Amino acid sequence: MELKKIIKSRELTVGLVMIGLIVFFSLSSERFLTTNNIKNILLQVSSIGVASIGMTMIIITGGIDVSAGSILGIVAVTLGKAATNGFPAWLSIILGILVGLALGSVNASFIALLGIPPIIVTLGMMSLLRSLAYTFLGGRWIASLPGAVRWMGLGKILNVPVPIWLTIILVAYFSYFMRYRPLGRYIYAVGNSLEAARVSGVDTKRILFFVYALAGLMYGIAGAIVVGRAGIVQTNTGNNFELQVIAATVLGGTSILGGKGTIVGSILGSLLVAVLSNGLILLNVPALTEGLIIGVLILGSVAIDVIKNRGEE
Amino acid sequence: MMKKFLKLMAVNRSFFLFVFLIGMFVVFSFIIPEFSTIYNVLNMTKYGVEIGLLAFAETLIIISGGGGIDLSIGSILSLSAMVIGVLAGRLGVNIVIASILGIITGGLCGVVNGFFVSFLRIPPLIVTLSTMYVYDSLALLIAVDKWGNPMPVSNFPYGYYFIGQQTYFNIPFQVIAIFIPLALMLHFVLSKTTFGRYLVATGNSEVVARFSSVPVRRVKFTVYVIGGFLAGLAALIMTSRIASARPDLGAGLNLQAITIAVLGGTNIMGGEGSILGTLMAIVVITALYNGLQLAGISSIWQVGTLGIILIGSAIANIILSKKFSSVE
Amino acid sequence: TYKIAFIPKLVGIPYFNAMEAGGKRAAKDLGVEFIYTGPTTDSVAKQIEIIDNLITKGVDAIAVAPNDPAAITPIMKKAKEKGILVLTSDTDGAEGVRELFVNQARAKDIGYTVMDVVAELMDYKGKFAIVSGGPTAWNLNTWIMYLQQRLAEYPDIELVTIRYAGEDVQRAVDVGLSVIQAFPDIKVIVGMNSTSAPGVAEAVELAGKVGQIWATGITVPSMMKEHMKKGSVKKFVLWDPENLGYLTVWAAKYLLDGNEFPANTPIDVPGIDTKPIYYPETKELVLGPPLVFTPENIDKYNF
Amino acid sequence: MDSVLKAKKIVKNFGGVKALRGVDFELLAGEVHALVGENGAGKSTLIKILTGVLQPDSGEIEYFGKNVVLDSPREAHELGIVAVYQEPLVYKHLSVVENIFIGNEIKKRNGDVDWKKERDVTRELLKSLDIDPYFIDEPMGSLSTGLQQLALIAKALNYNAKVIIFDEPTAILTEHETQRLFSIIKKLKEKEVGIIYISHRLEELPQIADRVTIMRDGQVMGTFNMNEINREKMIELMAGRAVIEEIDRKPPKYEEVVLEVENLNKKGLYQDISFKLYKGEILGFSGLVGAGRSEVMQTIFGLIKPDSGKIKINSKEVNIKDPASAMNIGIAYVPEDRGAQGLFRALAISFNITIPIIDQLSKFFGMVDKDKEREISENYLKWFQIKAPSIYTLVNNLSGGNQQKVLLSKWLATSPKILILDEPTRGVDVAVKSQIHNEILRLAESGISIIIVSSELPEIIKLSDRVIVMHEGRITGRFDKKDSITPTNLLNAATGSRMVYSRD
Ligand SMILES: Nc1ncnc2c1ncn2[C@@H]1O[C@H](COP(=O)(O)OP(=O)(O)OP(=O)(O)O)[C@@H](O)[C@H]1O
Ligand SMILES: Nc1ncnc2c1ncn2[C@@H]1O[C@H](COP(=O)(O)OP(=O)(O)OP(=O)(O)O)[C@@H](O)[C@H]1O
Ligand SMILES: [Mg+2]
Ligand SMILES: [Mg+2]
Repeated sequence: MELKKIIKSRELTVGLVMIGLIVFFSLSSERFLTTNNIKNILLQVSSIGVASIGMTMIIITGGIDVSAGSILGIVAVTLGKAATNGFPAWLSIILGILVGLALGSVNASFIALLGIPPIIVTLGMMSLLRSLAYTFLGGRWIASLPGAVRWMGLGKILNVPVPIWLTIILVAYFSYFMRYRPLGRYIYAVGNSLEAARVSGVDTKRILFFVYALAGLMYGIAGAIVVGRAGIVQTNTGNNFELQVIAATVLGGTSILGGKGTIVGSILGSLLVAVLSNGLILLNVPALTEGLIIGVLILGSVAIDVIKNRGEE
Repeated sequence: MMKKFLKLMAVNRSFFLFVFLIGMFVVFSFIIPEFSTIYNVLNMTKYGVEIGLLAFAETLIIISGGGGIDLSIGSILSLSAMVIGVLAGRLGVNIVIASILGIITGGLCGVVNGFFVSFLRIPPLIVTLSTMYVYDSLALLIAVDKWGNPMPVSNFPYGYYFIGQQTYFNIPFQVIAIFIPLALMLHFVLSKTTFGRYLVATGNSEVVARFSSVPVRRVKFTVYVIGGFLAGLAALIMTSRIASARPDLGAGLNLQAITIAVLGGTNIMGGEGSILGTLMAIVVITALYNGLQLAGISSIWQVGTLGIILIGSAIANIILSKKFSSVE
Repeated sequence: TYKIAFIPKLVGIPYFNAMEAGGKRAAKDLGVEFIYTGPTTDSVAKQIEIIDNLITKGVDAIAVAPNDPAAITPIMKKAKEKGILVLTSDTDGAEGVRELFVNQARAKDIGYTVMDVVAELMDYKGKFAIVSGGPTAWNLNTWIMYLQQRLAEYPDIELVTIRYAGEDVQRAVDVGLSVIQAFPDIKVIVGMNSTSAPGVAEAVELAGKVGQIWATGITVPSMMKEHMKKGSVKKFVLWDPENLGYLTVWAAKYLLDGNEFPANTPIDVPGIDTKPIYYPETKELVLGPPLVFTPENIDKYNF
Repeated sequence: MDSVLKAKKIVKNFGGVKALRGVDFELLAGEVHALVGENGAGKSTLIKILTGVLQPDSGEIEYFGKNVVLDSPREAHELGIVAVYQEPLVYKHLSVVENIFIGNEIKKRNGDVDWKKERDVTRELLKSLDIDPYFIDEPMGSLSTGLQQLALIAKALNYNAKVIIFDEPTAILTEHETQRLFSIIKKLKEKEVGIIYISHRLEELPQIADRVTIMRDGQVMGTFNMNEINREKMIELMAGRAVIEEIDRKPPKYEEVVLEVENLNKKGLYQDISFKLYKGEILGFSGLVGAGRSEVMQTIFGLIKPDSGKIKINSKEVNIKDPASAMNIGIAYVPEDRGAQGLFRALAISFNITIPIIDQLSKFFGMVDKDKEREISENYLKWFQIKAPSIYTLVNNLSGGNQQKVLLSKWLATSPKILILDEPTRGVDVAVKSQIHNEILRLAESGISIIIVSSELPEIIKLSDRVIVMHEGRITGRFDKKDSITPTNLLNAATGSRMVYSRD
């Protein structure tokens, strides 16, 4: 039974396509499968991966969050401003992450408590927060961040970069959470049928609130990683970030209509894109054709998945 | 009377936006002397045209439901524009033929999207995200000049410019001759015809529609193709207006078009929405941007204001409908 | 007083912030009103819309850093017909319509200078790579074109790849890392715009290649100071955008007053420390040659 | 016996619709209390108020003698009140196990969900309903509505509830499952659980109910001991009017074969399906839930592509690739699941009725003829006595039975030659049911060929000229003679013990 499920899953398809790509890239370039390069790819995935934990839950509930990038932007601004205004590094980081949580909770209040559709709330927040980030920065970028503030991006534990640790730990915990904690299950329940969940005695407002607030927290962590890695806070940090996160999530098998999906799938989705864009540079494929190849491969791997499960419904 | 008015505002999105628009006009007219001049009002209309066409496309596509959305619509615009530009400007093809081929390119892009969405049944978000990459990449590739860099094309024959630059009594040609007739036509199709019924049915529930002998696949396919053509047409108008074809012409327009459709009352879950609502949203946003710019407010706060309006109008709507829609 | 507007390619990046600061300073010195407004992304269409609204409002002069040199022609023509003085600054455009192009340095000089810096950093032989911003940025592409032209004069130097990272430092870091991984034997990596240059410098440091690979490029000094300290950057190229902003407003006022520039001789502009030259055949006012920043001079600049 | 649950003077309005006008209702411990009334009488609304899904406009609820306020289903659960609702509420992407346990999980000591125990309990539950629990890990959405309904019943049983409410649980269950359910209800009674049982199958009430409350137009017409009241009296109180007399059926001529199905196969769904349908006949399809009847019908309607086999219309082989082509050759299919397959719930009645024929209602440029649309919709509204303010009322706001009438109208409007009805009287009240039956008979008389799939044996027996029985995807019985169509025969065939033929 379980085996049948795994074989049918999008996760497996995406995983297999990725393995295929990895084999192909390693055969074409001996520099691909090196510790260094694997680290590069994982680092590249980390911020998107952490954010996709929150996004996956949101999309499973049948919602969407296009304000992820803007929240990340405000997190970066807060962190940068705090650090350059004499706050200790650890406090700046925590402050940044808490701002993420707070903004997630604002989304959550509008959506869960007032019942405004998520697309409207998050589109609105996206626009509004962009303007705020710009205003807080006074249009000026923050460079030369003190080294300690960049710990979330540059730090290492046991010689493994902190962002990679964070990604692995968070993904592992929340995968467990989604399967074994009642709250995790309620998230699926809400996405399958809000009415059924309500009638089964699930406090649906609480679940929705939790999901959007938690996503904010994840964007906060992702923001601290991005600032740490880039070392610069731009007025438009996080631009287009939401699209990458949504893409990874949906590519990994989470249904945009809600009700199904896994966090592992989303990580695989973001890895697939990262492996591709890294591999194409290693093969020195002309830059302008990159989009063409990425687009065709994404479409192709999902088409395989759809055809594989033909005749199911 | 007042109650009836407020109730209409609660249930009818277009009316709500209309009232909002009037309010905005009054406020802007008071604080900005140039705003309510006939010249300005007519002049600003042209800035709603291209994004408006894209928003109409998104409206139809989102109504088709099942996560219907087109993230590639801006990229189709870029690619169509480049086709027109390269054919007419670099290869010397007759401008009329180049324009037609450009619009057809848009339609073909829509065919590709529609094929994957309706016949292979791949989620629209994934299809159009992928084709967004592909069309962008193609636009860049055909824009490459002899130095290997993608470069804009701008040597169009002079006659080409009437589409996007001509005005009659200050009314831009593209508004009166293309946009308004098209809006009327789409409104007619969506609200009065059998195709409109099929579209709404499909968007409400694909399964029920299938069981009701609605040609679900054909309907979905068709909206993506219409979307492609509209983007192609927008490309034509835009290249003519700015006298330049660029491979990044449509960048960032997807989300704007979706935002307008949503502001206009299109339900992102499908099955609900109107051309009239979207049209009102276009007018509101165009006037808003114009007013804010004339008021000298930094462009950064234009988007911010849009965000406030989006959430604010949703809250207003909830309050209004709580109060007024249930009482008979 | 004159109303002089400057429309940058986009607002909210350090480069144009510096131009804005220069423009403001000039406005104060010269007693004119300075309007600074632009799109939030490097969008051509939005820029045109903003110019149109400035025309509706009524200003005396409009200076634009166009995102597309041809696309602004119709709107600039309209402005001119309404009796507004139209100029371009930073990037040329609307040729035949605009009254003046305030040029920071000739594109050719910029491309050549960057190539010369690259060559010097690598001791005139070896490989290097370029990470640019958006693939459609007209001026970046023009500079790359001249860079390649100059490259032909260095037979022992090879350009291995050109990649694009948009306006995003984080993305530039990732692309930089991949490029270093792909071509470990490059000696220089060039970031062509404000975000790519610090991004590739960061990548060099992350890859542990400080001392083996030099990062350089075109960007504002504030983004590079830290990297110079860390040793991944020795030299990079720019001009003084604050001076450019100042010169733009100054020149607009000068023309509005009905003056004509003396041809082909260095002009004294009080308030900036270079002597611009006017070329009548192209109606171009050039600020001066591009600046090469080094650890010695970098602390003089605060933008 | 103690009073468990007591509703006092409950009033509930939906906009202008007065759904409940001061209802009093009392449930005692250990009794089965039937609730009957015609469609739209307010039964489901009352249930929803008793479970906290809806809040009353006024009135009080007493639980074990104490006043309670039920603000949400959650509070009702905590008190021990659960329900199986009329419109099945399922999580379609989640497994049966999850469907049963969400909101009521079995937890390990650390608070984790105990999957293993939940699976075990699910198996036990289903076995107690006499169902093979092979599907407990399948997504709920992949099960037939019958199985879904059974799973939801299992879910309700799993709560340690003091009050269990069944809103038409047997509407789509067959005799067999119904009997299982009854024996379980009897066990619950012994445990002093109070049970409210809503049904339109009045004949099953004496078997199971102790008392019955009859509702009409949002009011209670009276509560009786089951042995003090008979069917006729109930109907009289429910309807306030006599039930329509039923037409006599003359046997058809069996001359012209309209539809012929030969060796139809679809892996996993059905095998070797062959049968003929004559002009003007009514062919019944009987079987247990999950026998695959719906799938066969959906294949004929072009919704499922068969692996092999032929479909002939008037002896010519046809390729029915989608419902549109089925409709073109005159086939109409009324699906069993009106929520998921039959109706656009968020749209108007008129939209729903006219969508299959909208092409025929168009004037120039594909424009919909609104006048014709209104005329057709209003005709059906009147003819079926659909309880709705206007044809523009949303389907969502109708009671279950009235929704069913809209569904039938929708397909009758296509004026088909072959009409396939899948559970056509699901959830309609006695009066409407005989109205629908009469209509079916009348249509057959006029030369239309009808296939009727029904889980209700009496319905099949009453209407069918011939009956085909299916079991686990195969045809296990054919009854061509009216007198061979008996409950025993059909049940024997339906349990698949052996192939049963009754042809002479
Ligand atoms: N959400 C709603 N909005 C408006 N009217 C409603 C709504 N729900 C129910 N009604 C109306 O309330 C009345 C009672 O409906 P209810 O569902 O309780 O009937 P019922 O007795 O369960 O009928 P059935 O036997 O057909 O299921 C009906 O007239 C119905 O149209
Ligand atoms: N108890 C069972 N044993 C084996 N297979 C089953 C069982 N229950 C369901 N199935 C499978 O599911 C399919 C059920 O289809 P479906 O329930 O729609 O048939 P049906 O006769 O129309 O039933 P219903 O009365 O619920 O409409 C069968 O073809 C079979 O493959
Ligand atoms: Mg009911
Ligand atoms: Mg069935």
